[in-house]
Amino acid sequence: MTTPVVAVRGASVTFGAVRALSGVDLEISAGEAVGLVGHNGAGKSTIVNVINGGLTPHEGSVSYGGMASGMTGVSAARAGGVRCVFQELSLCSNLSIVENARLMHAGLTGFGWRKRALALIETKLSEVFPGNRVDCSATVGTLSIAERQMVEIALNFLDVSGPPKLVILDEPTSSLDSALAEQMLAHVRKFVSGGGSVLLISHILGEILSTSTRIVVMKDGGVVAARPVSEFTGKSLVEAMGSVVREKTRTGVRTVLDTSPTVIDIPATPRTGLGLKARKGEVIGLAGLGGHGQTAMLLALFRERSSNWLPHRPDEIAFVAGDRALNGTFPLWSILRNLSVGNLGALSKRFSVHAANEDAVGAEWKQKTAIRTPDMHLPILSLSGGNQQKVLFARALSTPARIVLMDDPMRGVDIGTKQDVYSIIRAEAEAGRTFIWYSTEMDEICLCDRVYVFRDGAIVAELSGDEVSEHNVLAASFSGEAA
Amino acid sequence: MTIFNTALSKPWIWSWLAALATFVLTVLFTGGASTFSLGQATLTFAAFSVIVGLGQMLVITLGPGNVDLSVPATITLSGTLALKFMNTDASLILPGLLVAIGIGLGVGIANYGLIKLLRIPPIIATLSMSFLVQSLAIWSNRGLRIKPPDELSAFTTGMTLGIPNIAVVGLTLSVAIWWLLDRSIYGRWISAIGQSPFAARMAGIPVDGTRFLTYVICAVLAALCGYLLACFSGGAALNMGAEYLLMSIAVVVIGGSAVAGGNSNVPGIWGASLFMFLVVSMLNTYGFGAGIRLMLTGLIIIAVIIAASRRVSAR
Amino acid sequence: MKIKISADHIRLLIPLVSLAVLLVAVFWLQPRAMSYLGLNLLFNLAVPIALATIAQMLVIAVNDLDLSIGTFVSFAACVTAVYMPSTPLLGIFILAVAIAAYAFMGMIIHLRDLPSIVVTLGMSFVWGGLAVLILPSPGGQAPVWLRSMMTAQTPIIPFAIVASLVIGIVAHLIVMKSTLGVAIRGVGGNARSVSRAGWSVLRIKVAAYALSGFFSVLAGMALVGLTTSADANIALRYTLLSIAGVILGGGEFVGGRVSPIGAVVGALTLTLAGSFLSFLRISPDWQIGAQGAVLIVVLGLRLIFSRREA
Amino acid sequence: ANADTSGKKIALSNNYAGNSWRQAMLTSWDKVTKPAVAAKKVAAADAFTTAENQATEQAAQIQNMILQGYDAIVLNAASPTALNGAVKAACDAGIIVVSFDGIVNEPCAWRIAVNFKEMGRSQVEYLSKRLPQGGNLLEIRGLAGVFVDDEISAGIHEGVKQFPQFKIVGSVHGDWAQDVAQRAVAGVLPSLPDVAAVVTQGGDGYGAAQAFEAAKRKTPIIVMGNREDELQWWKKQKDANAYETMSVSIAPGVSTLAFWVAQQILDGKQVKKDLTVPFLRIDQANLEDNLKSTQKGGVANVEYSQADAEKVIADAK
Ligand SMILES: Nc1ncnc2c1ncn2[C@@H]1O[C@H](COP(=O)(O)OP(=O)(O)OP(=O)(O)O)[C@@H](O)[C@H]1O
Ligand SMILES: Nc1ncnc2c1ncn2[C@@H]1O[C@H](COP(=O)(O)OP(=O)(O)OP(=O)(O)O)[C@@H](O)[C@H]1O
Ligand SMILES: [Mg+2]
Ligand SMILES: [Mg+2]
Repeated sequence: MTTPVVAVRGASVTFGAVRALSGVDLEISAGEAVGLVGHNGAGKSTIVNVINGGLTPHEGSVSYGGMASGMTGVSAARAGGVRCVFQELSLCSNLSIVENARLMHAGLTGFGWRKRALALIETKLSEVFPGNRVDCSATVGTLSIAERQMVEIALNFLDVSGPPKLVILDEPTSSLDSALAEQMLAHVRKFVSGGGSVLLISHILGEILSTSTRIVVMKDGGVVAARPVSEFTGKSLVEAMGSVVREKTRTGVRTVLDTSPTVIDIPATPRTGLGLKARKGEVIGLAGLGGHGQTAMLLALFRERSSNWLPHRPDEIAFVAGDRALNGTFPLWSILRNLSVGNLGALSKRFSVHAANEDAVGAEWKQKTAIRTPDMHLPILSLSGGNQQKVLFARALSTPARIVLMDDPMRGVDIGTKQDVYSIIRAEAEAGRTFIWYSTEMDEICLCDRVYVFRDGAIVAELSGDEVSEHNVLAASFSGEAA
Repeated sequence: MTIFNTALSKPWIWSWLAALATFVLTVLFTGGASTFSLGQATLTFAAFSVIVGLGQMLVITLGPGNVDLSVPATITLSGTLALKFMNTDASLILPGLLVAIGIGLGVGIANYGLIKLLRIPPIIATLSMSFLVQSLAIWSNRGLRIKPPDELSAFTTGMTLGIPNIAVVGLTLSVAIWWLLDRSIYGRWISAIGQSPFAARMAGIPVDGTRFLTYVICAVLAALCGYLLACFSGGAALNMGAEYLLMSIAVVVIGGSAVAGGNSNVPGIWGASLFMFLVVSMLNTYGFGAGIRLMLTGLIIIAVIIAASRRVSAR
Repeated sequence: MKIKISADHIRLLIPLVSLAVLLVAVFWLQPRAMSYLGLNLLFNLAVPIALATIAQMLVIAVNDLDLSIGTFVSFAACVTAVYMPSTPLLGIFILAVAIAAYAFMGMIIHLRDLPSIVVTLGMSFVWGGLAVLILPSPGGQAPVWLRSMMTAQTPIIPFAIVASLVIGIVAHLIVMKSTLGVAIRGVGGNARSVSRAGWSVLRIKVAAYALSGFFSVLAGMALVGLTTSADANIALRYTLLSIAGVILGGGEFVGGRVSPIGAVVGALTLTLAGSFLSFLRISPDWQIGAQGAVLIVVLGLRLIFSRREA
Repeated sequence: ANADTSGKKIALSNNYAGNSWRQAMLTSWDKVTKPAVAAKKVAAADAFTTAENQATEQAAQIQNMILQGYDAIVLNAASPTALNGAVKAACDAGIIVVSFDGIVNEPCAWRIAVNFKEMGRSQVEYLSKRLPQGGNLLEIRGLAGVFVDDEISAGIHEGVKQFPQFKIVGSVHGDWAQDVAQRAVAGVLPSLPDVAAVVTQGGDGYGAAQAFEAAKRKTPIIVMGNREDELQWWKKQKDANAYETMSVSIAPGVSTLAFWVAQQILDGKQVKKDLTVPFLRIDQANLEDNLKSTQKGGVANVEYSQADAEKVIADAK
């Protein structure tokens, strides 16, 4: 057997009381696409950090192919040809794309590096995402979240002083719509067939099954299965992760809705396209390609219905953020405080927050959304990405809000929890709450009662009942282009 | 041992230890004879720093870039106008207090108006406002010193059970602010805004309302300090607030509040205020010249902050 | 190549327009200012402020804030005035040590994860104390070469303008064009990703602080060249002025968004705002307040543009 | 007069307006120059104050005055040296510069100086008469690094050398601000032995008295600084227990003397570059008179007329 590109042996990592990794072995050879799956908090991002050199395992070792085994740390990993697209976007938003490339690639030196970098990026970006419209001389901060993700992926595949040997992709498609995701996966396959290797992490099992050559399943900090892709089916993969597959629960058109009162009514205008209407108890989907105005619509709806000056009535509206770091979590706070902040009024007696009430609500939602933590008083940042997202979910659902806006809230949430949350949403809708749900995942869109498709900031189609299908949504999303 | 460790993990403990050490060093100079009187003087003068420091702390908690530089001018204006209004008449003590509070309200509203309406960064907005307020103080009284009513003067310089009245006022206000920060919804709100205003907005927090209230509270506390200080020192002077610009910021940060916002604590303000008074007294007592004294003050501040930082990395 | 109007351009446009408006107002009030001598008198004291503003900008670029610039510039001025004329080598040595101290301060701030405001607040006392020790009462003397440099008669364009241009361009090359500049701004934007890319954030921060110290020293020397002597309190107001200059020039407190040219223009604008007031002849009672009002108006101008930007 | 000054413009460059002394100075300027302008003695007498007490800001102000075409600049300087560049530029532009109180040492400027050293020394001399056997002194200084502070303090130390029966047991900086002085004194007082007298730089006396009272210490002889509240306090003590002290400071109205001197120079008079004015001293005997003529809450003051100025100029010859 050839020397592996990277070999992790017996790696263990603990964070305080949490054992994030316990004796994990993982080897990746050239020409291999390893799919890594597991529930939220299974330790996937932790092993990424170990391979990447950012985290030194407390036990065990990491070695990079062809390198002296003593070397560790970020620079050793980079010298070993390891590149990494992190779960949270990690470009400097104040710098231009070219400058970010300079920071990422030490080889980009000398006179005229800006020009060279620009040419390299433009080529690579159109290689990975053919037909993209990203302006490569722009500042990262002006890009949409999907564009940033695309740029970060392209930057890591860049060949400056030697091609990358191993590219780690930690949930790279979470902010990409399905078309872009497919482009990226195609590039991964091409890269792997050309002798490169990839470690792909995703909660969308279809991606893993279609792209990997080998799948590694993690559970609670350990590897529970590692076999070639041919030995897995979707069902067996889910079972290996420790969840049960449930049948899709689309219950057909709920006729009762036509009589219930309207809670949101946005009239049609030339700029925003068709109008948007939502009734009590409805689950409304906002679909379309990423970054075509769905988030802006949700933000506008929220701002319209909550005051920036006076205390907010929590029974009116709540918001579940998708971009955790930007508009979701409060990094200095505990999990509990992050959860309870949405509805402090209800937890208070005589204007002061009642600790016992707060703890009770925390315990309830920890159980309901299966937040994986030993103690709700730990800092929010000790949670894995997906678990943080669950806290944001619980924050909104624990309020009595009549309308819940969701900005792609399932980003990075594992299958098991997703299914739990879907059923909570269903039940809450039945009880009379209205959900406005922007999602980049077709499965989720198909769970909605009614779907509005966005294109270029405007609503171009309304689909309801049996019209809601992947085919119709895609057709509407691309309607402009076809014409 | 555990108690010891928990104590050491509190961000405010270091300012208290520093205050204690300087106190002991100062008292040792006289062989312990000055303990009581130094204690009283320290409590009195620290209380003024505490009162302005509390307001500044709330503002600083609002996040990076938030600070109120109009504190000194507000102190001056409220002292000047309140004393001018009372004109040594004891029956006007309460209305005079209302005048001071009204000035605080006005300055706070104007500060936030500039920040919000003209989107001027708070540092610059409050600095500009302080020039305007200072001008107003000059124009209104041209620096003439009017005495406070005797009763008020007696109260501010007096003691209750051996504790200076000013310290009692400072303590009462501290408890109120502590409650606001630690227990009330408002405290959660400012902490959330300090960490991420955008996330706070999306969590349903009335960001502008909260920030507005915070700037107003800060200005009102400064005005209150001006009122008390002018009565305590027997009349308002145009430069009476100058001291409190750096002081109000210093006591907040030395007290262990996170300067990046989102985290704050009241006991630290007291520790730092006592310390800031004592360190000058100590260096004066030992007879250092101005140059050495300034240098040592700076080095001691840095030493305290480095000692406090060990806690973070050890955790 | 097509020219795109980006947010960065608009950022720079705001201070430039403020400066132009003020300049027109000053010329209108005082036509005499529209001359070689007049421009020099209007702007020569802006040169040290511009240098101090660049120093502050370098610190702000890594998401820190320096409250000690005023006292540090005073200290540098005292060293220059006391040692440079008679024992230049000693003077240069002390200033070099001071720059090293600045770099060390950056190191401590990073290693211990300290709030820069507190450390620099503490250091401001230290520099102030050292300045008083070196120069207990005002005095000292500018070295001849420095004096003649700062009062040089450049052809056609007054020295003050030439110097500001040079400062702006040099700072632009360092901060916006060089790799170190990219790294410094990168640390301000996202320190974690910079370190993940294999950089030492510590070294970058130390470099930023050292550069900042260097520009502050230049500010102190330029100041002495203009005033001919120093005192321990000579530049205290530079702390707030430099922060205002950076902000006015389109910089932001967090996120590594800074503009060196904007900072220099900001410094010029603030200086000019003071002159504008002198020429207005306001009643002494309100002269201080008017300074506040001018600051408000100049910064309020940004609003018009940021609305357009949005 | 050799020349006509009715077309000449004079500017006052002031660096600080934040205390009652400076306010009295500005008021005196106003009171004297307004009639002078009305009587066409000069064309203009404008006062300018900087926002922050900073030499660099004042230097810019002076440079602006050059551009504004003033014929003379009357200057109370933030620093005796740091304005030299700007003052030199003004002189080069043919402008008369007259500095007072805070004087500048650029040779081309005129100086109306108070002998600050003597002001400090005379305090100790006075005390030597009151306390022949000497005693402990507490010194309250002004702002570190400022010329006036250094001078007065040097004078006091000279006085102690001359009268070695006195010993300075404590020295604090009160920054010429009453509350800072009070704070600083209260901080050292507990650790000081018996203090026989307090020597000051003006305006800190009342704060010191308060600090002694708060610490329940015997009130020493506190040298006052001509503020009305100090004089009031002194009067009250005098009436109650025959308390005796003296008060000394420079009169804010010296700005008007500088104004007239500038006018005389513009008029073509030969004036020596260095003039001195006496400081204003109040003693036990003339306390009541001075108190009567001092505005409530203000500073004891004298304003000068053109004739006074001519006399000062003639005396200096
Ligand atoms: N800095 C930290 N401090 C404390 N605990 C941590 C820290 N980082 C991770 N953990 C814990 O380690 C465990 C593994 O986290 P990790 O981020 O690797 O999960 P993951 O598999 O990537 O999950 P997800 O799919 O949600 O991204 C989690 O239980 C998490 O709470
Ligand atoms: N879609 C978005 N995603 C992330 N951040 C956003 C988005 N839209 C706006 N922001 C950020 O939110 C912040 C606040 O924006 P904005 O000025 O619209 O606030 P606002 O709360 O609406 O204020 P006001 O009520 O006064 O209009 C800005 O920093 C902006 O960049
Ligand atoms: Mg993860
Ligand atoms: Mg808005």
